[in-house]
Amino acid sequence: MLYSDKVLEHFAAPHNVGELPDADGVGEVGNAKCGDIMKMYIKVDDGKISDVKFKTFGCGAAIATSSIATDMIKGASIEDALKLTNSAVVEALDGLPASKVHCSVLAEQAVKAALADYYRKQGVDPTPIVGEIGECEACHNL
Amino acid sequence: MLYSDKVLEHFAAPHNVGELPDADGVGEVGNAKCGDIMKMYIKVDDGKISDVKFKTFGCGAAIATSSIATDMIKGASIEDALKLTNSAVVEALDGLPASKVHCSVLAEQAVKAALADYYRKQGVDPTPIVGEIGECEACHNL
Amino acid sequence: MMKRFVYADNSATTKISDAVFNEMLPWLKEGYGNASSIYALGREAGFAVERARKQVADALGAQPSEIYFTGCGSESDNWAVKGAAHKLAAKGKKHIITTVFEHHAILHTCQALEKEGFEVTYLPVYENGIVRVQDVENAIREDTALVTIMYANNEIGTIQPISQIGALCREKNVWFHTDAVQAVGNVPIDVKEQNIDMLSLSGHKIHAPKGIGVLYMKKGIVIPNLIDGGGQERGRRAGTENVASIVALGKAIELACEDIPGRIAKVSPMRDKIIDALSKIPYSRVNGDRERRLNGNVNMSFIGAEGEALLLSLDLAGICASSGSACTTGSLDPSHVLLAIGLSHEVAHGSLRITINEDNDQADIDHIIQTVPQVVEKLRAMSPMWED
Amino acid sequence: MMKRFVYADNSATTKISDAVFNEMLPWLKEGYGNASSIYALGREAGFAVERARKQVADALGAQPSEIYFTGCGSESDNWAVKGAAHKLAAKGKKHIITTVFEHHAILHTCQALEKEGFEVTYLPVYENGIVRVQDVENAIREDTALVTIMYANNEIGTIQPISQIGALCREKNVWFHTDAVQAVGNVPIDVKEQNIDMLSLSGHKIHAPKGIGVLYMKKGIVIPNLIDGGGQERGRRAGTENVASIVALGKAIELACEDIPGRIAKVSPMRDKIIDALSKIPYSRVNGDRERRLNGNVNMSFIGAEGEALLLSLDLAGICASSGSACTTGSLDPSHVLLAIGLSHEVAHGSLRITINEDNDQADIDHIIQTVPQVVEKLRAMSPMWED
Ligand SMILES: Cc1ncc(COP(=O)(O)O)c(C=O)c1O
Ligand SMILES: Cc1ncc(COP(=O)(O)O)c(C=O)c1O
Ligand code: FES
Ligand code: FES
Repeated sequence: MLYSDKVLEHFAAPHNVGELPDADGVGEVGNAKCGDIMKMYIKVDDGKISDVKFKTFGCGAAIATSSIATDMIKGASIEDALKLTNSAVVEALDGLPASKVHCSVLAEQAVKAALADYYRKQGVDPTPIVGEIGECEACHNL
Repeated sequence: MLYSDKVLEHFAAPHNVGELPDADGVGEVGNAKCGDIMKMYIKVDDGKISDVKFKTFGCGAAIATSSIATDMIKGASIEDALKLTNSAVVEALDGLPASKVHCSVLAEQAVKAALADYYRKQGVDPTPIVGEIGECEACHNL
Repeated sequence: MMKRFVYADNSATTKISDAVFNEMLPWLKEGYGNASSIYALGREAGFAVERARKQVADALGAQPSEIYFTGCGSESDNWAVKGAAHKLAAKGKKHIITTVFEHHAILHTCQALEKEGFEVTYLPVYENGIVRVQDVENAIREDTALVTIMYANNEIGTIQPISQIGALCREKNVWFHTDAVQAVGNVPIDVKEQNIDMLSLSGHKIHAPKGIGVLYMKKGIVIPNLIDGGGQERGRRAGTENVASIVALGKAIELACEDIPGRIAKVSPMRDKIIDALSKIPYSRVNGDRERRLNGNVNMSFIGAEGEALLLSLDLAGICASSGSACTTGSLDPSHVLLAIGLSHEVAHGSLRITINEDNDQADIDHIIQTVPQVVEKLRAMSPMWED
Repeated sequence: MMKRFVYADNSATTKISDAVFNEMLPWLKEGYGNASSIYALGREAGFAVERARKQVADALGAQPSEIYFTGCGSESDNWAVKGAAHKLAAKGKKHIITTVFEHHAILHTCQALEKEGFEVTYLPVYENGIVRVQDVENAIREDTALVTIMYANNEIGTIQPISQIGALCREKNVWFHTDAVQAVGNVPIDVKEQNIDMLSLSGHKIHAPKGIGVLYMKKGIVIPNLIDGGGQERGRRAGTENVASIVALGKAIELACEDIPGRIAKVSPMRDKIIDALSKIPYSRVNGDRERRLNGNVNMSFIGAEGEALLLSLDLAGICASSGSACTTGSLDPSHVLLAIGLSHEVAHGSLRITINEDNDQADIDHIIQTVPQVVEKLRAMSPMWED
């Protein structure tokens, strides 16, 4: 399991761990059976993600991707946050082992799920904006 | 190919190498195709083998068995020489690798062939005394 | 606090001991001759190989002529099982009996044979991780070629009733192979008394280097070669003899087997201390029989703490441990061994294997006992599913 | 005279070079982690394995993902040939083409496959020891699964027309494997340019330790595993990674391939000097093509001097050489390679292989040139068939 130094750094001291009691959007993806669950809390101010926290049950890569994904959207506009892709997450971590790429998918989905929840709370149907949040492929293969 | 020190000693400095121009008996066994030929010369005085020499084309074990077999019959009575077995030769050499036991058979046969020749020269039919000198088993398997 | 380094993954691999290293070194350097060569440099290598063969035979109660050196434990397993299957298929015997929790070197081999048309019975190992002799007996049929059951499990360390299974197989006239990779040096083994027909072992689990194994085959057992070629290993396993590693394995098994009761007396109290301490963590469980287990094996699950994250956190604290077997890292599946003893996927994901040996000391144990609860706590705090 | 030691059996095995030894040593000692383990000790081992994989790939013009580490050259040969045969048999292709003078790792594998019902064509190699491309072309059929032809012969050192055979197989859409155990480091190899689908090599022929090999498999070639088990080598070759030996092989192949023209320029004149000098011995002959041969290979026959006796006598004079291949010592049969190039049994029995490399110097060569004639003379004098 050849993790990059970046992955290990984020694992060792993950950023933005925790909950936001007054979150504007909360998303949870994954399931315990496959071994990874990510829950993301966002606070939105003026169309910007002013704060973000996460809680994750999962492997080293799941924790590292949660950490870096929250870094990447913190302070960003909602539009930019929506554009976050799993490959951007992988790249920011200097790569992930093949069997761990699904964790980055999970991180992307967690962000989307939190944004979808935010829209829903605003009374807006998130599906046209955020898209369908399916299960990750790796999950289906279990 | 795990040769004992004894085999290597006899190979390095074989005893009784050469020919006896006035031999009373000469025996040759083996064939070039299988890679081993032994020729043994004996001189007989008063029913004793007073001198013996050999020439051998063959592997290390063939040379070592020739050397020790000539040592073992030199000075012995014809009766004792006739009793020389290949296992006595193997034992005297502190053993031989399995694939080389046939060389000791060849040495036994060379002694018998020389004695048979001696009897023949004395006008005695050697077969009842020396027995049939067949080819070595290993040879047949080639 | 100075950072402590505690190696506690001895079932994954062991450090070469100094005694073993010193024994092998000359054969890596000056004694480089080919053991099949006829000149002195080669002959000496050849004798060294034969001395090692004798050491292995002595440790197992076997004859040197029954010992075959291979490239690893996995090769030994493959050779034994595929060889026996193909040999006995010719006599119409196409049924193999094994357990659900064998090492993958056996399981994947059995699955490959199933694709070829063999039938395999995978016996259960129950909650304690121990196969039942009665189940083996019930499974044996007219067309059973081979029973292959591991001596001790590599994840949960449970020791199987090998003597009874051996006796049963002898009585039923079925070949019996055991993967003893984890057992050698930890359990006294006598292949004759225990009626073992074939046995696999691996050097790197007993302080010899990686890349050397042994298959013991009882006299009279003849199976097709896995690796055909030169006349090495009496024509049954080709490849230039790995002299240095063979010498190392000979020395290592001699040392491993010279005082097994002493090792058990020293290591098992440390194991029990860890188990007792970590059992105090809420929502934890011990996996596998507490008594009939390897002297150095701790295997526990902590609900709400994912295994890999546990390991990486322990690594940060200087502790090397594992979760499942090292060779399945990279797979997303939870351990087949833990599922076999009845754990749910969720619980199996949160498991930790600590395997200590006589090189560990009390300070190591204390460091483990202090660190694991903190790490479990930290991960649970980070988990969205956990509520105190 | 001080006794001189001359190692001239480098085709049997080589001495580990200092550079290689120093590279591997840390992985035998402190870096003992399992390369599949997740903690730092394991990760570092994993990275070392991947660096070595890259070194091997670079030396062959391959991708790292096409390199698989095995336990020896024989294993690589067995895996490639048995794997391709079993894979393509499913498509009705049960014909294999090889030569009569392959290494036993190929020949005995082919014979084992014949027993399973495969058909094997053994091409002749003529008096010069070189297979003809036209013969390969003529032998290819609709149902041909694999062509396997060695790159350079281990006994007589003749180099085969691999590029042409590769091009032909690509054109005919037949898989092509080459046993390059003797060629690596002596001949520039580029698997892509030369259309090689699979290639075997072995560490101990290029100053790495014994017990480590490689099988290169072109992307897209998928064959059944020889050794099933854990997920190592991307699930295709089980067994805990032999990190130290893998690292050694990586370094060794890098060094072996960094200046092949330099090696040839240095070694082949020494080879020629030996051949020219020993050719003056009456009733001698050179075996194999004089030009298209490995830079360090001398193979000659001396009628009336039996091979093993020759070797033992040379050993007494401090010279390590061989007759036929080391791994067939112990067999009574004369070399199948020498018979293949038309020698009679009698002549084949009296053959000598001297394999030098860049570690040999002029003094070694002089010692060989002085000693061999004396030894041949001595043995002939002892032979009952020899008359001057
Ligand atoms: C041409 C050839 N192929 C295969 C092998 C086998 O290699 P190994 O001894 O590593 O199994 C050798 C050498 O022994 C060889 O010379
Ligand atoms: C029970 C068991 N069998 C087989 C093996 C395989 O041994 P090796 O890594 O030497 O192939 C291992 C360890 O990896 C093991 O624990
Ligand atoms: S989220 Fe479960 S495996 Fe990908
Ligand atoms: S004498 Fe020819 S092999 Fe025995």
